Parts: sequence; C-alpha cells; structure tokens
Amino acid sequence: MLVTALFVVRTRDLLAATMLLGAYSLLSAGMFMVLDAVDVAFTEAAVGAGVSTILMLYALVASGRFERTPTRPQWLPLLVVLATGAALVWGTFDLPPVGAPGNPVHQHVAPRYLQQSGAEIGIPNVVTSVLASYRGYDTLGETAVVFTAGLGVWLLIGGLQRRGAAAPVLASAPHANLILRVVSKFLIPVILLFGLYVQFHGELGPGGGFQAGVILASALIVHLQVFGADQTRQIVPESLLRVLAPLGVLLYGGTGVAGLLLGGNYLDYHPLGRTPVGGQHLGILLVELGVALTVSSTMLLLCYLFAARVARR
Amino acid sequence: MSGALVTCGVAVLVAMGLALARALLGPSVYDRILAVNSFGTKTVLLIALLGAVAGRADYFDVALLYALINFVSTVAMMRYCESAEASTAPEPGTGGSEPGESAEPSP
Amino acid sequence: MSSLGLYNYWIVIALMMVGLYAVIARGHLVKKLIGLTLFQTAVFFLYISMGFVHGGAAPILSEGVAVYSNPLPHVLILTAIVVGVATTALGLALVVRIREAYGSVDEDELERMDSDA
Amino acid sequence: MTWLQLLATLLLGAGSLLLLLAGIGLLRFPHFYARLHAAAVVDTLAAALFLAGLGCLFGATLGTVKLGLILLFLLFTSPTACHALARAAWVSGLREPAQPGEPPPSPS
Repeated sequence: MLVTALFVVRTRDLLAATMLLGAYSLLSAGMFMVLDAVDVAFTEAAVGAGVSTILMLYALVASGRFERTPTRPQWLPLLVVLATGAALVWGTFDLPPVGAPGNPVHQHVAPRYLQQSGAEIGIPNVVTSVLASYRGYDTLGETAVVFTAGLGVWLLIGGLQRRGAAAPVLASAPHANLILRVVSKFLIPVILLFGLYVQFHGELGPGGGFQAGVILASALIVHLQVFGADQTRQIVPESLLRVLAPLGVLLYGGTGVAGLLLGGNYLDYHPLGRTPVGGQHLGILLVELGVALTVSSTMLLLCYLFAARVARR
Repeated sequence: MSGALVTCGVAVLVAMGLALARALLGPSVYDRILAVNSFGTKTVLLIALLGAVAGRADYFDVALLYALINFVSTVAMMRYCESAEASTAPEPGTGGSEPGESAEPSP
Repeated sequence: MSSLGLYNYWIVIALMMVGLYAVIARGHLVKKLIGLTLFQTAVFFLYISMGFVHGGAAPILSEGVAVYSNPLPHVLILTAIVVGVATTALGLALVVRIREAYGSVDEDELERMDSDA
Repeated sequence: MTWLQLLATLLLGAGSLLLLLAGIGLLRFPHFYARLHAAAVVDTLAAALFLAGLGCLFGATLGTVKLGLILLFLLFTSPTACHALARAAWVSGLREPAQPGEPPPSPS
C-alpha cells in the first residue's frame, strides 16, 4: 500500500535524497504504527526524521551535494540485486504468513513476557519491561555501542579544533529571522518538557530512555539550528556532554552492580527495593535514566562535532 | 462512524500522495522542503486518526512527537539551504530535473 | 488488512534490494550510506512484520485486551534504530575525513588515487 | 448519532476536503510561492478542523487534551516553518519565474 511510494525515494540527487529520506522515515514510522509497534514508531520518528537527517545534511555540506553521473556499467549491480531479490522471494515461500498468531515467533518467550510481566514487573508497557529488565544485558550492550560510536566520531573528527579560527558558516546564526527565534524560544522548553514526560511516562505508555534521549537532544538541536552552535555550547558545554555520556553507561552498569552487591544477579533489580516489584521499578527507572543520559548527550555531541567540522571548512 | 473515519483516512493518504509527488517533482529545493513539511503534517493527522480508530490515547503522544520532529527537520533543512547558499558557489539551483538514471523500475 | 499473507515480506525484500542497489551501484559515499539506511529500515520492517499479530494491540497492557503483538522484536528494533543512527554517524564522520584527506568522496576516484599512489 | 458525533463528522469531512484541496494545490500551482500559499494556509486550517473533529469524537478525556496539545503545537510550528521557508527562499533570490520550473537567479 503506502510502501510502493517509497521506491521512488532513492532515485534522486543527494540533497533531495536526504529530504526524501526524512519523509521516508516518517512514512515507515507510520507503517510501524499500523503494525502495532508504537514504541518503535516513536523511536523511528525521533531518530530517523530528526537526528539522522541533520547529520546527513552536515555530511553533505562537508562533502558536496551532487553526485557525478555513474561511469561504471549499471547492469551488473542491477543483475546482482535482482538475483538476490529473486532468491529471497523464493525463500519467503517457506515462511508462515504474516500475522498468524500461531507463528513460531510467537511461541517462544513472548507469551511469558506478555502474561507474566504485569505481575513480575508491574508496569503496563511490556516493551519497556522487556527492554530494561528481561533483556537488560542487550540494552546495556546497545547503550555501550551508542557511546562507543560517539567516541569513535569524536576521535575521527573531534580533534584539531584549535587550529585556526576559520569563518564559521553553520555555526553562526547570521540571519535566523525574528519569528523563528521567538517561536523557537517558546518551543524549546516545551520540547524539553515533552522529553521528560516521555522519559518518565515510558512505563505506562510508549516511550522510554532511548526516545526521551533523542527528544531532549533534538530540543537542543533546534537551539543549535536557530541560534548557532556557539550559543548552544555556552548553555550545554561540550565538556559536560563528554562527562554525561559515559556517566549514563556507568549508571546502567552501576545499577547492575548494585543488584549484585545486594545479593542478586547482575542486572537483577529485585533486591533494590523492599518488594521485588518495587525493586524492578527502581531498577528500570535508573536504567532508563542512564540510557537517556547516554543517548541524549551522544546525539548532541555528534551534532556539535559535525557542526564544528563543517564550520572549519 | 467508522465509515467516516475510513473515508478521512483515505483522504489523508491521497493528500500525502500528492505532497509526496510534489516532493519528488519539485523543481527547487524549497518546493521539496515545503512538500516534506506538509507531508509531515499529514502524517501527524494520519497517526491521530489511527489513534482514534484504535481508541487509544497513547497514540497521540506519537502524533505530538511527529509534529515536533517535523518542525525540527524543516528548520534543519532550511538552515542547510541558507548556509549552502552563503558558503558554496552558486549551485545549479534545480536538483531533480533528470529523474531517469537507469534505476529500478519504480511502480 | 486481513489477507496480508506474505505481501509484507515481499515489500521488505523490495526495499532491501533498493538499498542494496544504492550501496553497490553508486559511487558517492554518502549515497551508499543512504542505501545502507534504507536496507536497515527494511530489516526493521522484517522484524516488526514478524512480531505482528492479527487483531492484536500494541503491547501496552490494558484492561479488556487479550491479544497483543509480540513485544520482543519491538525491543530489538527499538535499540537497533538508535544504534543504527549512531553507526551511520560514524560512517558519515569517516566520509568527512575521507573528503578532507582525498578531496573527493567518489569511490572510483578514490580507487584511482590509491592505485596511482 | 448524537449531535456531537454529527459535528465530528462535519469537521472531519471539512478537514479532509481541505486537505485534498491543499494537496491538489501543492501539486498543481505554477510556482513556489503559490504552492506555499496552498500548503501553509490550507494545511493549518485543515489540521485544526481535523483534530477538532477527532476531539469531538473522543469526548472529555485525556485523549482530547493531548489532541489539543497537538493542535496548539501545529498552530505554532506550521506557520512558523512556512514563514521561515518563504523568507529563506526570498533571501536566496527565488522569484516567481516567468515559466514554471525555471532555475532561480543565483544570488550574489
């Protein structure tokens, strides 16, 4: 249905491709909604349409907008792609139909999550409880990956910032206009508030640390876009972000260690509270806080780094 | 009542399609930004509609987020264009005048 | 919506192939990353389609709802999205560095320069 | 069918109609500023009608409050974004071209 329109997304020049990628991201988030994955839609909308588009734009500024016309023959990749696609389609005939409740996917651990988590963890959003509690190790790993990626980007393009003060381009705000400024000033607190709501409401409705982190970061990204990176740096200095990002991972890991010290397993939240359910609540709260810290500071750090790099050119 | 909702959904989808077509065609960069922004607004409406059909107020959080992110990305793209205008040499202006680059058979 | 069958998987494959084509056929490195992003999204779709259950609701427990879709793929994909953007950023950083070192981001030109050197 | 539902249907219908009109305008108008006109003005009104209609449908619940928030947000962001867009286009030297699709004169 909707998705057929997406095919067209790819066949354009780069700036247009980036914009269309944003629209595509919104659209795919809509598809996730249709497929009942509210949390995923949340994340995809926040990440795909916001942060990812912005990073792509920065990279385009740094690397030139237009693609040269391809010189190599185009039929070979096309052939490879068609062959792979045909093989994959052939493979799908062995798959069970989408959406049947009896599919093997739904037989393994999912019923347990759905039936027990209400009693064991006591929060309505099963996605959050699986994310933060049942599969806490995974999420710890993912958080660490985000942090590591931020570190990698910093190592790659973060250095050399003191060499010469080139005329900043994107970093300054030469003619962001008045209306935009005023409305942004009004909106940024609202966005921050919404991020906090998502953070702490994540146990009841869609949301959680990852999404909240991205939303908080994007509030500051608006500030960066409208008022310029220099002003944003004054509010949230880069050094603070460099402290916050590892702090989030540490908070996550530390919660696990606290459980260990109090006589449970690693990342087992039961001992943290007086009752097991209370312990779960506290543990999830802390863990999500750690995730939000890491994600938001990493995302903002990425934007700072790219903005600085672009400005130096 | 649900019939009316479905009709509205179809209307929103069609409008989204039109906006997407403008985003694909749009001669200037600003046309594309405009179309993508408008597309985003319609996505918000679609999500709100889905929430109403499902009868769950949770979905409205997502719609709110969409509205927000839409604004963020529009501002970002605009800033990109402004700075690109200011910094680089004058660009060829129109981007998508050559659509057929031996690509996939698009549907 | 009731007879999706395998249709979802085919869409996934089509998207995946579009992404793959962009990765292997295009020279511009940013374009390749865009292709990778498309590919990634296709994989997300695959997972979410697997987790979908007909007549199910979003996995947020509430009164009077018996059937939920599978929360596990949602969790996996949720984290994967954020990690995906982080890794994309890493790739873009590499592109920026390559541009600064070579003055170009076109794969063919890069190869030529490497073979000349 | 209560009068509230009737009102909701009316609002939704008007909203969808306007959305369609805006979409057609966005696609068919000859140059950027006309398209901006179609998209910015009509979209905002259509969104307002649409969300108000959905709000009527939901009655006095938390959902309606959230819808109101979305509406407020859209009322702020959409015109702002469009205004800034128009300004950016104007500053960059995009003028109404004689023929549609003509490249804008390069600024200097």
